[in-house]
Formats: sequence, structure tokens, C-alpha cells
Amino acid sequence: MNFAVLQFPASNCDQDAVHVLQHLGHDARLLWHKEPSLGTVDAVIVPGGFSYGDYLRTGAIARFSPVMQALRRFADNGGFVLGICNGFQILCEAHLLPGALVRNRSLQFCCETVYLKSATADSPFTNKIPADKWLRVPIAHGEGCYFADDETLAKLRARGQILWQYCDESGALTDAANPNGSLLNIAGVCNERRNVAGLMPHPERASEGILGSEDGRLIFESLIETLSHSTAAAVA
Amino acid sequence: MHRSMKAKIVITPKKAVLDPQGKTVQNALIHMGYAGFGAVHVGKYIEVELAGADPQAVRQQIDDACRKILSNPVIEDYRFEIE
Amino acid sequence: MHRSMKAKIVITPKKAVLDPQGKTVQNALIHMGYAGFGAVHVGKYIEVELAGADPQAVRQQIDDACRKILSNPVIEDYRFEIE
Amino acid sequence: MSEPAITPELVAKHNLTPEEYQKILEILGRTPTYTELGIFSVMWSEHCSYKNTRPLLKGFPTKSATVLVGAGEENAGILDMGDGIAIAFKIESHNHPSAVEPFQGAATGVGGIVRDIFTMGARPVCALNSLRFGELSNPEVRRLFSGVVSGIAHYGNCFGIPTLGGEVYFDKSYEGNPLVNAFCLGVLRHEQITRGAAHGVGNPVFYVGPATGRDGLAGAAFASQDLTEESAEHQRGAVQVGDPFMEKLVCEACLELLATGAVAGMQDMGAAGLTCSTCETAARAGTGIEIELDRVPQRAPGMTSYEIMLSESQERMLVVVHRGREEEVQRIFDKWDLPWAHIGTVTDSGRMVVRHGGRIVVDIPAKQIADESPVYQREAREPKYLQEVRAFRLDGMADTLDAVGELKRLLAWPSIASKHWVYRQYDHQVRAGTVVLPGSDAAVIRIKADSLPVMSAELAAKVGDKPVPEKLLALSVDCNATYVYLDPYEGGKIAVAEAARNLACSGAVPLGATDNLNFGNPHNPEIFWQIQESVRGLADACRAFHAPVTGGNVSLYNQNPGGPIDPTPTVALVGLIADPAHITTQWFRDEGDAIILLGDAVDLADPLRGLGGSAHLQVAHGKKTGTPPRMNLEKEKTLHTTLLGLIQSGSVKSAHDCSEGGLAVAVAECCISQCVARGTPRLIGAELNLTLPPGVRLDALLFGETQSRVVISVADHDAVKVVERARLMGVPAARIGTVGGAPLSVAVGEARLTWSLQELHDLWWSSIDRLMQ
Ligand SMILES: Nc1ncnc2c1ncn2[C@@H]1O[C@H](COP(=O)(O)OP(=O)(O)O)[C@@H](O)[C@H]1O
Ligand SMILES: [Mg+2]
Repeated sequence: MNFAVLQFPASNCDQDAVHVLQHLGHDARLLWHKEPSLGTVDAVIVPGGFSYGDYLRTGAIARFSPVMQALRRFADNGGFVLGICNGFQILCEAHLLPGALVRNRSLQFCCETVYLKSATADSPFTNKIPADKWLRVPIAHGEGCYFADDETLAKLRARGQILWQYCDESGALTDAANPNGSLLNIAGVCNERRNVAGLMPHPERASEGILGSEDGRLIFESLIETLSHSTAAAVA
Repeated sequence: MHRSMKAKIVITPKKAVLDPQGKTVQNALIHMGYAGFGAVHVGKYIEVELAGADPQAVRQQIDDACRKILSNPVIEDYRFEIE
Repeated sequence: MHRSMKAKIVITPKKAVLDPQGKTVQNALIHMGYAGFGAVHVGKYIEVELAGADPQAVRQQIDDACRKILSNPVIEDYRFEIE
Repeated sequence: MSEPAITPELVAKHNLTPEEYQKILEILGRTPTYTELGIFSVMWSEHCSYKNTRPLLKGFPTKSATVLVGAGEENAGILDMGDGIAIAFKIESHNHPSAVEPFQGAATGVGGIVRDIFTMGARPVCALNSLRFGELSNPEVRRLFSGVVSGIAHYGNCFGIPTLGGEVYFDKSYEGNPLVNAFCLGVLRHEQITRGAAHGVGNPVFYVGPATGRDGLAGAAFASQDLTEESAEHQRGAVQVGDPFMEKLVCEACLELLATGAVAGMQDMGAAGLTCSTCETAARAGTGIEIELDRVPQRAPGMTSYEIMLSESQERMLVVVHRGREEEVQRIFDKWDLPWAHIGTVTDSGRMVVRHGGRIVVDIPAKQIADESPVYQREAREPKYLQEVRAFRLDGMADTLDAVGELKRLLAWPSIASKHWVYRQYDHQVRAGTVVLPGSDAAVIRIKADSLPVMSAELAAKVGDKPVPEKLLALSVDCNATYVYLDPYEGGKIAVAEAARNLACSGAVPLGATDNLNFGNPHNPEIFWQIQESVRGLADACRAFHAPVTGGNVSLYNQNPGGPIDPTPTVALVGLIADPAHITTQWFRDEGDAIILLGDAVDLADPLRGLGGSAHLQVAHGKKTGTPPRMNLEKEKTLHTTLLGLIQSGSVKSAHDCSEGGLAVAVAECCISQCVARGTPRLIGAELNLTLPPGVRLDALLFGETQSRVVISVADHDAVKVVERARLMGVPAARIGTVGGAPLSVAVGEARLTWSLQELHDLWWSSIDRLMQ
């Protein structure tokens, strides 16, 4: 497969995303935020980092980059997009995903490993994750508390757009397992059309044995599986 | 005439959004022994210097900027005045 | 009579101190094509609900709280009004 | 603009002695201008010139076959780590700025050290920090502690560098004068080493980064004074604010720029900003430099030449470009949307000439000011308090009656308790290289191909498609300042030995060291003696472990109204792990494994049995006294080689060194310190069977801090073989127990002590959280 990884001025997990995709045997290249077009790609990763120092609000400024206009067209055409951490925040700010991410309830940046439960296997990003498997994946963010109004939350639930939730070791969605105060323990969601998803945890940091967990691979592999069945690469 | 103006923008978290910072400040105030302090809300204050011409057009622009970038309508409200 | 009041506090970076946030927002606004926007300063806005009695005493308390915990006098200025 | 007249008072205000002023008159052959006086003042401050410590630093081992750039030559030293790859690393203090404004002080400390590393042409890949604060019961200390930690987190996280580890101690002596030492390591290919030298007469000099403001004016001089109420107040108007976003852009742009080959030399504007960077680059190249202040981007109107030259605005770099290649430079700066300006030229005059408003405001010989700063041989005198320290005996102090309670209190003591409240605020995994996270003895990071800076076309052609082999580095930063206070020489040795032991426990061999000497006022002969003795200790130990010192930092005048801080010569050691299979962590792994103590249970030659200066004395008896445990470097070295041999043979499942709190704390940590995920520790019990050697007290056996000891676990069937092998190597070794069961239980003779792991874990894990709530 052929992936583009967006690169904003202070993206800092861009290289990690490229690394893991290449490690899984796929083509991945960085795409500078000033690029007006994506070229031909199968899927796009919006990586983590601090796009514009995260001044104002996380992801607020990045959303206006030229490459984001191209990304919007790509997504509108059904192209697959995965936002990780800051990438998730950017996609929410750009209204490609519902809701918003606000400051952790601890008011502190939080870097630790969490358990993630996939709420559904029926998505391009979760289809290879066994129902009884909680992923062990790190988080690293200061503003990862997921918020949406009640009406939006109800819709997300009804349509199965909640993809990942923070859980404990036994899979329970407890408050103690929630690292940032996210509503419904939400760690990641997708759009209504199910081609755009975002999550706060970092699967790219948990995709190699030497890093202590390979669970994150399942997310990339789900996407790759989906891509191998989808007909033509979307172009934008 | 080109006047030098200033937009003073206040952005506050929507009521439904968790405001842990407000809570923390409130607790700190209580801790310091200040009596009679109620709820605290913490938001952002943005000041924009404006070289622009006509106040009406500027007002329009600031409102636009507030909606599009300075605030996020999902979680925040904004208000501003121009001086 | 006990009146219900509100303190509206604005905390801004001191003039001499670097305000990277303001600078970044300013650049973004310029990039987005807002003409005539000059320097931008980003600070904090805090609203405190006051149950307290006499406005004079409250004013003193808020000032104290601003100095001691709400602002960082090393790099920030504050001002407030009570309504 | 009228400048103040140069008076003796003004000279004194600049921290220059009358003799130093005489020397300035000799160098210039005239009265300095006000701006020149400012320049001499910062260049000759301790921070920039090491005038009080230079003779001592000569004692460090600084050369070895692997040293590519030695200590003091450049902004950071560089070591070879094989396969054409090198590492640049250094530690630096930001103590005084952090005392004034903890968040920004610590943040800019990180920014400064990161710049020192990419200035060398290296890509920064990880950071560490070493922190000291007063006691957490004091609300002001809590404010400093949380401000410093969030400042480090803010800068490092946003820049995108993993903060892999560090240390934090709490002690009254740091009240009001916290220590904030930040370490950064970068990697590069040998050919990519960049010099901070202004080579090439006629080459243009560029300024890149944000505009200059009145930030941190004369910060270098400030760092070289006692911290008084007044200086803190004075400093207030000028606090430096860091912008990690800008730094990230500057770093990426500089690395991209270096790959063009258009750069002749590069230096960051750190302490003393434009002054230091112009002076030093010219001095290193033996050239001169001429700059025009009107071209320097300025944030505030009406800045004087004095202010512009001495400003410490952050995230700025000075870049000397090969003539004719200016456009490439501009293209890259523009790509990254960075402000830049062409501010001057390299000359052959040997002088640093500064123009402002059409006038020459500075004209001084660069080499003399940079290299001929005054050097002082300060008077050293053994401190009086040491007599009392040495006289301390255990006689009047009863042995423990409550070992169960005392271990709990030790684990909850903030200096021993888990530091996860700190490191969970740091992104320690960004760049997907962290193999051992904070929480074990040493952090381990893998260096992969994409960790290296981009290559120039020329270098890429030379290197070809040869894949870069992945490397594993282990890092640890250590210093038990209580030991140093009680015996500077032994304490100095122990700081290095503990760092080296932490590396050995993780499976690494030391490559090199960097140190940060944090002390009080050197004009006090007793403090100078502390410096001298502890440096001697550090040097001897670095020699013993074949760890050349590649550079470091000196921070003096760390005092508060209550007196000087405990002498704190922090040491960071970097080591190489040869094979991923050798990576070892500190927690017990499998039920039924044998627990083996390598090293003596107690040092019988030590009359205090390892309790002098121990955490136990401090926590259970409120005493910070007694001669600290002895450090025999030969013995320690043998322990490390033996442990590494065992690790390489594949028989070691876990290894943890005994440090503060002795054997009991070490074993408890082996049982409770593995963190699987949020709220999910892995607790694994142990059953120890200890014997009290004749004449040894129970508290000494459990909590004594006898040096050169490591607790390992091995498969039951390997135990006999491992013990034999260790003994054969000359390391005392004994099986002391077995991994498994629900509690931690220790049998000593008749006595049987038992602890619930849940309780121990809670005390150890959550103590700092609770104190910070
Ligand atoms: N300031 C800090 N920043 C990051 N990690 C830290 C910090 N302080 C302590 N740690 C981590 O906590 C663990 C225990 O630290 P410490 O008690 O100093 O270990 P040791 O006694 O083995 O040197 C180590 O992994 C260390 O890196
Ligand atoms: Mg250790």
C-alpha cells in the first residue's frame, strides 16, 4: 500500500508513522503541510505532535494548512484517513470528525500505557481486532479529553462510531481506567461514513516487539486489510 | 480615517464542558481562606491590534476569525468588543 | 444586603515578555488572509462568582488572589472589574 | 543614546574585580565602552569562563580512542559508537532561572541544552533531567517542583524529544535554590560533525530565529552570583520565555541546512546570546567577526547595543555561510517560516567589531576575551562540620524494633518513592525508540536509521545503501548529594559508580560521561574544598570505568539565606548495549526464580556498616550524618564486568542495584516496580532468607547502603552455577531467596518480617501524588 503521512511544522510523530508502515512492508512518505495536493495515495495518516506548538487550541491552526484542503477532498471522495493524537485533534478541529478534545481533567500531560477496548469490529480500522482483545498502547497528551454534546454522543453510539474506549485490565470501562476524563471513556471515533478515524493513543509506538507491545499493529493491519479490498485508490 | 483599534475577545468554555481548571482555581481560592467565592470559569482572552479602516467591516472580520479559528464552537463560546 | 457579583479577571503576558502564542496566532491570521490585523496577545480570562458582601472587601480579596495565585507576576499582568 | 560612564561602581556591578578591570584596560589599551564592559562581564563570568574551576576540571579523563570532539572544544563533546555513528551529549544547569520562574526557567533549560546538541550537527534523540528541591511539606517547594516538572514537560514534549529518565531528591538544603540540570543526547554520522567556528574570511554571518528582546539580560552573569532576594527581584523584568515550537523549526531547518554543505560554522545563542556566539566562533577559527546591530531583528523598540548584545532571547542561532550560497540558506529558512537576517561578515582582523546606528560600539580582540579569561586558584579548606560527621558512631542508637514499619516509611520517602508523578508528565516514547521506559535502573533507547540527521548528497553517495545497524544506548543520571556532603571524595566516586552500576544492571558498557557541578559560593574555602574533592572523586571513578568526560557544566553560587546547597556533582553516563538480548530490567520475572545478591551483605570494614549518610538514618532517626559507605572502585568494576558476563551468558532475568534504602528497598522494588499499564502494576512476591553476620545489626543488614551490590534473579536451575561463576570472578555472591508468593517476606534468624505487596506498592507509587494533591 501507499501511505502519505502529513507533516506540519512541529509534527513529531510523523517519522514514527512512516517507520511503522515501512516496517509492515508498505510505502509511506511524508507530505509537507504546504502541499496543495496529496498525489496518489491509498490512505493518509495525520500524525501526532504539536502541529503549531498547539498554541490557541490543539490542532486549531494546522487545520488551515493547504494540505488539509486536499485531505478534505480526499476524505469526501471516500479516501481513508487515520488521525493519531494531535492528528485526531486536527481532524476534530477540521470537523472531519465529530467532537473535540479538551484539556485532561488532571490538567497535566499524561504519558503512560493504557488498555483499549474496540467497541466494534465493524470498521476499516478495527476489523482485525479480536473482540476479546484489549490493546496495550501508550498515550502521550495533555489535551485528550473527548467531548461532544449529548445529542452527538447519542448519534455516535447509535451508529457505532465509537471505535475505541479506555478500559482496565479486565476490559471494564471504569473511571479509574480513564486517563483524561473523556466522555464514555472514548479514546477514538470515526465519521459517519466510516472512512475517517482518529484516536488519542499511539499505535505506532506499540507495533514492534522491542517496544514492549505489538498490539498497535492490529489497527494498521485492519486498515491495510480494508485497503486491499477497496477497489481504486482515491485521488485528491 | 484610519483609526488604531483593538479587539478584545473573551472565549469561555461552554457550560456542558468539564472545566477542571476552573474547579482547581476555585479549590485554591477556598484553600487560601477566601470566603464567599463561588464557581470559577477559566477561559481565554485574546487581544488583536487592528490597523483596519471601518469599524463595521472590522467587526465582521473579527467575528469571522472568532468563529473559524479563535474559538471552537463545539466547546467554546465567544464574545468581543472593539475599542 | 448581599448582592451576587462577578469578578472578571484578565491576565495578559507582560509587554516585555515573549508571547510565542500570540505571535503564532498572528501569523496564522495573516496567513488566512485577514488583512489589517496587527499584534495578537493571548492571555487568560477568569470569571469568579462572588457571594460575598461588601464590594470593597471583595475587591481587596480578588486583587490578593490575582497577585498570589491567579497570575504569575513574574511574566504576567492582571486587571479585573467587579460587576 | 548616551551610555553610562564607566565608574568603579559600575565595574563592580558587573561582577568584575578591580584586577579584572585592569586586565580589560590592558587588552583594549583604553577604557571600555559600556557595551564592552557588559561583554567582558558575561564572557568572564563563571558560567562562560569557568574561571574558578578550570584548573580542577583538568583532572578529568577526557581522552580516549572514541572521543571525536573533546571536552571544552565545542558546545558538546562527541563520541564514536561504531559503524560511523557518533553521539553528542551534555548536561547543563538552569538553577537560578528556575528559582525565579520555575516553569519558564526549566523549559528554557531544556531548550538551551537541546540547542547545544543540534548545533553540533546532531539530531537530538533523548533527554534526561536531574532535579533537587526542598521538602514537599513546604507549599513553596511544591510550587517550584510542579512548575519545573511541567516546564520540562512542556518544552521537551512539544519539541518532540523523549525524556527518558532522571532523578529527583528532596532535601532542606535546596529550599529556595532548586537544582534543574537538563541533559540531551543527539546522534550523527562522523562526517556530520559541525563546528562552532567562523571560518572563511568574507563569509556572511546569518542570524536565525525569533527577534531579540530584553530577555534574560545578563543571565550568564546572574547565574554566577549568590541568589539573594534582590537579584531574584532584579531578574524579574527579564524572564526568558521559551518557545519549543520555534525551536523545533530552528532545529529542523538547521539540520536541513547542514545537509546542503553551505554552512561553514554554526553556534547557538545561549548564555550571553549574541556576544558569546560571535566571540567564540571567531576565537575558535582564529578570525574576526563584524556585525551590524541595526540588522538584528528586534522585538522591542529602542533597544541599546548593550541590550542587544547581552539579550538571552531563546531559540536563536548564528550561522556562518559559505559566500555565494546565501540563497540556499534563505530558501530553507523561508520553507520553515523562520525569521532570519544577514547581520555581518567574517573578517581577518581577529577582532569582534559591532556597529550600531552608524557607530562602532564594540571593538575587541575575540581570542583574548574568549580564551584569556582570568583563572583563579581558590583557597580550599576542609569544612569543620566533617569532624562531627566522622565522629558519628552507631553506639548510642538502638537497632530497629520496627523493621516492617521502617521499610514502609522508606518506600514512601519522596526521595525513594516512585517518580512516576514526574515522568508520566514527560513524553518518554516519542520517536518510537524507547525500549526501557523510566522506572528501571537505566533507560534504554534504540538508535535507528531515521534517528540520524539527513545526509548531504555527497555523504549519501559515500555511504551508499549500506543499512545503518540499530544501536542500543542505556542512560542514567545519578548523584547522592548526602554522601558528597558527608565525604566529597567518596561521594563523587559513588555518583559515577552508581550511574555505571545502573548501566551494568541494564546490560550496558559505559561509553562516556558528562557532569554538572552544582555547588555553593567558591569564595568560601570550605565550599571550594568540596568542589575540589568531589571532582577528584568523579575523575578517579570515570577513569576506573573507562568513561571519558566529554563535557559538562558548572553552577556555583547555589546558596539561599540558610546557607549553601549540599554539594551536588551530578553525573550522567551513557552506555552501549551490544545485543537486544542483553537488555535487562529491574523487576522480578518468574515465580520460583532464585534471588542472588552479588556483593557483600554488609561491609564489615565500615564501622557504620553502610548506615552513614543512609536514607534509614535520615528517615528513621532524623540524622543526616556519619561517614558514608566506602567505594572501592576495583571491586565495583569487577562487579560490573561479572554482572555483564552473566547477562551476556543469558542467565540473568532481572538486575537491580542496591542504593538508597539498601537491600530491603532494592528487593521491594524488584517486587513492585513493574508497571504493565495504567493502574496495573505487576506485583510479584519474594521470600528471603538472610543471615545476620556476627556483629551486624538488623537495620544495617536491611537498610545499610554498603556499595557495590546488585540483586539479580535467575532461573532456579541456574542458581548454583551463577553463584559459582560470580565467586570465581572475585565477586561475593549468595542465594538469598526465591521469587514468588503473595507477600514479601524476610526471615532473619528467628525473626520473620512480612509485607503486603499491595500496601508497599501503594506507599511507593502514590506518595508523591498524595503530597502534591
Ligand atoms: N526527573 C526525572 N525524570 C524522568 N525520570 C525520572 C526522574 N526521576 C526519576 N526518574 C526515573 O525513575 C526511576 C528511579 O529513579 P531513581 O530512584 O533515581 O533510580 P536509581 O536509584 O536506580 O538511580 C529511574 O528509571 C529514573 O530514570
Ligand atoms: Mg539504580
